[in-house]
Amino acid sequence: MTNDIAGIKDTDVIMIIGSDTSAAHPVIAARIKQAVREGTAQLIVIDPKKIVMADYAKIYAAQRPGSDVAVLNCLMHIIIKNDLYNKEFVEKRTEAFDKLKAEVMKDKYSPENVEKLSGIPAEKLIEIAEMFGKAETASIFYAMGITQHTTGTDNVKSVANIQMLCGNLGKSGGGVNPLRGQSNVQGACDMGGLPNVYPGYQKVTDEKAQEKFEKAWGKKLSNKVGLTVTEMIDEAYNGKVKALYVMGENPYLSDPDQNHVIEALNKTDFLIVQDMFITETAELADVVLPASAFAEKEGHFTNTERRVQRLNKVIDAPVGAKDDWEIIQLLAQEMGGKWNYKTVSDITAEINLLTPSYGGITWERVGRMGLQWPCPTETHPGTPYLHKGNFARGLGLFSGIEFKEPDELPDEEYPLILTTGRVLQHFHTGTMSRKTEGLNRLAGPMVMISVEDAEKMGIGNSEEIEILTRRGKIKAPAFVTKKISPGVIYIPFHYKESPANRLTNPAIDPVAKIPEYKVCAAKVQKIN
Amino acid sequence: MPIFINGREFELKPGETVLEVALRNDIYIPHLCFHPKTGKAGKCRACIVEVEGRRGLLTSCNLVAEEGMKVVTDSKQVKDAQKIIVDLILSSGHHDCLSCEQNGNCELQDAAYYLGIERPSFDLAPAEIETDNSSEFIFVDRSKCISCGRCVEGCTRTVVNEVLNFANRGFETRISFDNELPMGESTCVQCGECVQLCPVGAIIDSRMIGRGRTWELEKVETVCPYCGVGCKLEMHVDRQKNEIIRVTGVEDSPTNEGMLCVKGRYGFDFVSSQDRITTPLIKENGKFRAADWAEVIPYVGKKLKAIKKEFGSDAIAGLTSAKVTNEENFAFQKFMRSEIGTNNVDHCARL
Amino acid sequence: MYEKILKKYPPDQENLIYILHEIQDSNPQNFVPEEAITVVSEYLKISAAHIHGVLTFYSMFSTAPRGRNVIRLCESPPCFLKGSEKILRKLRDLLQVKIGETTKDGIFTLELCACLGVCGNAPVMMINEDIYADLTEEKVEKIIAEIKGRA
Amino acid sequence: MKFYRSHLLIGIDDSSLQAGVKEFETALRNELAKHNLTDEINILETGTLGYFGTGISMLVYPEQVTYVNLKLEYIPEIVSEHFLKGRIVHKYILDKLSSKYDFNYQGRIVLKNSGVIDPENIEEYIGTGGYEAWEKALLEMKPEEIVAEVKASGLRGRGGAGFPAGLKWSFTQPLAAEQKYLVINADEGEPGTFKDRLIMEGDPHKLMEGIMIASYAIGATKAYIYIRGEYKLCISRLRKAIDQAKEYGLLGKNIFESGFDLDVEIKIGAGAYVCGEETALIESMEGNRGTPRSKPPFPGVKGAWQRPTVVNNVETITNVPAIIKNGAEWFKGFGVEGCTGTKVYTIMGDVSMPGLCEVDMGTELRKIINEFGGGMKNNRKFKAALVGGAAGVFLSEKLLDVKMDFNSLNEYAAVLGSGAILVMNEEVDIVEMLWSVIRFFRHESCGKCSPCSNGNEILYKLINNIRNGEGKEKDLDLMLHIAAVMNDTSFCALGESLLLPVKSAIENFREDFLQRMK
Repeated sequence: MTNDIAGIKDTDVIMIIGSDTSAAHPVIAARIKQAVREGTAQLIVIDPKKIVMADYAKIYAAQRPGSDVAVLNCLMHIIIKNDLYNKEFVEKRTEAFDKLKAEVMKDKYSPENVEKLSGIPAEKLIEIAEMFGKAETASIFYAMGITQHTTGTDNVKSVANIQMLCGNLGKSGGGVNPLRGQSNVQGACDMGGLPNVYPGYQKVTDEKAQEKFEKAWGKKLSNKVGLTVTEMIDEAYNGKVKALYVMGENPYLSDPDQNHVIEALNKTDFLIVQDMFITETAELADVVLPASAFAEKEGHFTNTERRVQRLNKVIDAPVGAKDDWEIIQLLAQEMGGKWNYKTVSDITAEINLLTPSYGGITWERVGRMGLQWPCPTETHPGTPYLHKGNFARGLGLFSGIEFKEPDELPDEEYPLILTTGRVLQHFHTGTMSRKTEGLNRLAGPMVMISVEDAEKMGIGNSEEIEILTRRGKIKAPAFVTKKISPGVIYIPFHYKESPANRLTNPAIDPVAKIPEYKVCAAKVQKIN
Repeated sequence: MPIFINGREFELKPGETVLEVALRNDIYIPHLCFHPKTGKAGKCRACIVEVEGRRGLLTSCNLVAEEGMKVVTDSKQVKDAQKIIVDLILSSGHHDCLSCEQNGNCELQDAAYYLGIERPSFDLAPAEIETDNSSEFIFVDRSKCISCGRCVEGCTRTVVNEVLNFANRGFETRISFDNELPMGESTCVQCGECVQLCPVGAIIDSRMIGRGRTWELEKVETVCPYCGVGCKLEMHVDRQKNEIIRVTGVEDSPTNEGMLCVKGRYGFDFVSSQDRITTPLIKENGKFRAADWAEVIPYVGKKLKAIKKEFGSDAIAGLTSAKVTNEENFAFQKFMRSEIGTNNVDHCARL
Repeated sequence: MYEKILKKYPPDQENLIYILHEIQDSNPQNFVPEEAITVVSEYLKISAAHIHGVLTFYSMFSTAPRGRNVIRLCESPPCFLKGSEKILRKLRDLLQVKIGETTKDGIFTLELCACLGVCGNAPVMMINEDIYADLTEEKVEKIIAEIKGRA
Repeated sequence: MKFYRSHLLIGIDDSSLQAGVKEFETALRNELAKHNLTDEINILETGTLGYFGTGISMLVYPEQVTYVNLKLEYIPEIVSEHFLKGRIVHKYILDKLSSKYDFNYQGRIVLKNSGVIDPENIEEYIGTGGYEAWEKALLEMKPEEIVAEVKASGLRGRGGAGFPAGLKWSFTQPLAAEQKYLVINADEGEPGTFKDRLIMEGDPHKLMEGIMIASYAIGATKAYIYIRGEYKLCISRLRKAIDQAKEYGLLGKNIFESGFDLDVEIKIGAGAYVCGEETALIESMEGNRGTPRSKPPFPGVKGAWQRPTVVNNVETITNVPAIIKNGAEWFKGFGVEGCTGTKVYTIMGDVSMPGLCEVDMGTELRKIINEFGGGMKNNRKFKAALVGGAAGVFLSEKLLDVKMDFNSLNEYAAVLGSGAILVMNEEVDIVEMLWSVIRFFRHESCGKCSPCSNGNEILYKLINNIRNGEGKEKDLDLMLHIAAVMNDTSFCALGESLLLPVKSAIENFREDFLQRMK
């Protein structure tokens, strides 16, 4: 998030697009609902499902999955046409406005034409654009509904475009606000858990950065960008990745095209899984290393608003399990590394030293309420919202983004669009949440299908049906509802007994390498 | 100029109420409906005080503190009236401290103790005890409800789920879920905000029942391991048993302001699950066998070294985790980069 | 079936009480049924909990089916002074119901209410929209018989 | 215009409707037609004539005689004797206590037209000089001048608390707000009180005119009348009055081309006494449970939808047109110092002629009961009067000479309240009456604050015990103590209410209680 959670109080219009906020980020949803209820903000929700947040929205629109760029370009089309954009911001703080204009002002993005592309009525698009454009401060919240597309990068850039256009960056209550889906996904990225960057997003291809880390770690380092998770699976499948070390992840259920994943994992020579449980992935491992749980250790998580917060040891880990960092250190020492961390805080100190944005977030300073990065020095108070005064690169760069269709569209054989996501009661692949029986009783596998489609096929509520795509087939009970548009079905991906990712399309975004979980062609059939 | 409470001087912050000034300075005034989050309600009327120059008794929870104000919280008149008020509340339900989970953490108990009320004097308690155990994680005992309204306020204005409200009126007033449905059948999402706000034992975590007195549990703050919001939570721990008994949200956290979701509050069985792995495992002939650390580390090291030697560093890849700490992520990528010698490190940020 | 009523009012919370009155008045059993709460909740964008809270607060509303004729006998001091207890006993005898109950034939529900503002002619009762004043036991008998006859 | 020899005013109100007045009217018209009197005798429907226990009644002008307890079978006799032959049929008229019905004897301001004009016809109201005050206010006076005039008149709120109306307006008048509201409290729920109903049934346009003037004075462009759901006839008459006023350009946009807009809307309640409390009333208007809000902020600053809102009682506002028309000095000619104007009292219980009267503030209670209530029914001995509604005081005979105004009653720890006077004779047991009063408050407590809901419940249990012969003398002290704590600590006036009746009943009629303990 460019902005902080508390800033929700300062916004006038909130747009949620591609986020089932009350299911996946309930507490942020509560903050947004508070703002709506107190009358400080008006809410726009754009989502193929009529999610709970739609009940609080002034305007709700259901777009056809995969049409986000068209929708966002159309909104900008109307905002520019009706002269509602922030000219001062555009002039002083951005560049390449011409490029944006050249794209979005195409007739293709007129409300009438985008109505055809997205299914959102032209009047509604105009209404949304007017409300958004006229707001003093507007913020956009999104999640995987924006990113998990072959056009995910385009989608994100379009969100940035509209926020620059309306001058909604660099101030409290505005912002481009991706809601991060896991407790420390922000921290994992910040810490260089990515194939192209060292901690603090210092590029592995940058000689200076390479030099800095080589010096710090006393080792020669590679300047070749590594493989992303989807590429690792592909390369394992192709026999190029021989060993895979998986710590606290479950690609068996979380990665697209499950059958392909299983084959790939089986093809590795050596699979190490480090986890609390024998996950579906661990079943396939050669070695399993028992790790302690979050409540059994110290350290920090960085949340979606870049706030670094302390984990304290609550209870003792089971005898035999070790903290992940201890295991890693043992392996490093075994590999010949001269590692000598005595406590977690020794690592924190190294992070402070090597990660500029974390420079001032020392063990001692974090305190009960944490600190928001960037926080470069020990006297810096932290940064609630980014881009105040100027962008990291100086001027904000507009880009003209052309609308592209998803990789796989419905056809005669697979007439429905399948989209996947989460439910409130469960988390990711269920490794943690499904161990609580009560949560299982509250929410089990299901496929959400519109009343219209269900009636057409004679499917009753709770009836178990088959869902098929070109990649595979699963069974799940039907949840027949008015809350989803005809032609679209939705399946949560938490359940190993009805694994949605057996069905999903592994086609990825060319830049971010994110698979297109939110759109693929599917069909459903009754079980006889 | 300061404010005077019981003759002592206190500084006041703009907008503060008399009750807030008093509580901030450890002067106890009985109060049952006020909560910093849900604010003044003026419902219980137990927080009455006297103010020099003002007529009658005033509720301190909605009395804005003014400079020079002279407040008395413990005069005979105040305490006599408080005694009747609290005694009536205590008499109006089945408040049985011996068996109550909130014993030791009950604001009604605190008020009664302060006023020297040993047992209820009035015959007001309902004939029957009315409980609702239809909800997976939350237990409701309406005969302990004092209609303070915090849960209603919290459900309506804080988490804005709008499931809880008052039904009926007068002495018959009671809390209701939707249109008087059993809690488990209502639209309640079991975020537990009502549990956290309840001053008595009327709405409690069903799973803490019988698992420890409040004073036996140690509280430790940490961060929720589920989604990326990073809610601060407080775990109530039985040290002897090494078990998490219950979880509450940290009220002064700027991230979640005390709120949690059903996973964050109730989804912790995995920590003490029987399925936890407690020893390293090595697969032999398609089956896992237990190993110890002294064996497994060299075993893994040997394998990795061999692959690195034969196929090069880039034949090894690692997935770090969005569910472990910054320090562990740092260590993992450092391991892959400096010890294995590859940038093949990623995690499921995108999935 | 509620569309017609809802359409008369803009979807603002302030119209809730009006809408509930109309729904109850149009219901042959003189109450606001559960499904109406859902419909109104969607229309006004307010929670079922809120509507239920309002419904159970005001004494004119009922969430349970009632007779076609709701008798509301005033129990306030002026009517009490003029013998409303006697009238109540008479009504209970005639209808064979307790307070709050509906006769088996579904014609009457007997309720007590607070002052109806016709105290000059106490004791008073209201049957649906009509006021019956200066009640005597004989008069009550006649009134009940007449309504029964009509039904 | 047609000239009639006689005008017959037939009172249409809830009780006459119940007695079959419509049927009577039709029969009367037929009978007059039969005698070819239709062009000579004019029948007018009017609001209540102000008599109770008198069934169908009819006032005949110019003779100014009133027929009461009329029955269908009397029609031929009255028509042939009186309207044909000009001989009053004395056996059917109300001739005793004639002073009560001499409206000149009563100092009528708010009820001046009640029972005289057709309340459903705006022209009749205009014919009495109606809406002249509105024209004067809007075209000749500045809002602050109106506020000053009302302030100078000494008009005090007639809802019970007696807060000076002009002063209340003066808090809201100067506030610069996008929207202000005037709200008329017509949620008349105090047991024994029905004055507002009679005003609204009998002269709705006078209330409308008062609303217009008050709205203009405080700068409200929207006024609401919050009326209890049970007052069906009032609601329909007010609706008609609003429609007619709109038709005549007295309401709406740019009234009299002054640039002032005003819209009046009716909001109905659904049965909750507590909604007579102004903040609870506002909550109810907004579509919520009618529980009171904490003050401050006062409604005058933050009321309905958080905007400045003046809430006034029906009777209060109905006084306003006359004040504007005739001036504050004229108004001060009625009543006593500190309590100017008239007051409408409702008299009921064990009196000969239950009904209402409008007399000067400061009139003695004894006089009201004897002259306007017709004295004790069947010449029974007076025992007590519950004055001021259920939240009032049980007065014993010793206090019968008290002057009925806010200040004088205060001296006796009593209240004027809503002006209800419930008279009890020697046979009445005060224990029973107090039981009934407590039962009422227990039923109407809103449940928001604990002293009121729990306090009422325990008082009800205690009085039940006494009633059942299980009470002890110390219970009386406990009741007094609880009622006092309720009075000191409750959220709103409802919880404070029981202290006066409990205290006065126990103190003035202790014997009745002790009797039950023997």
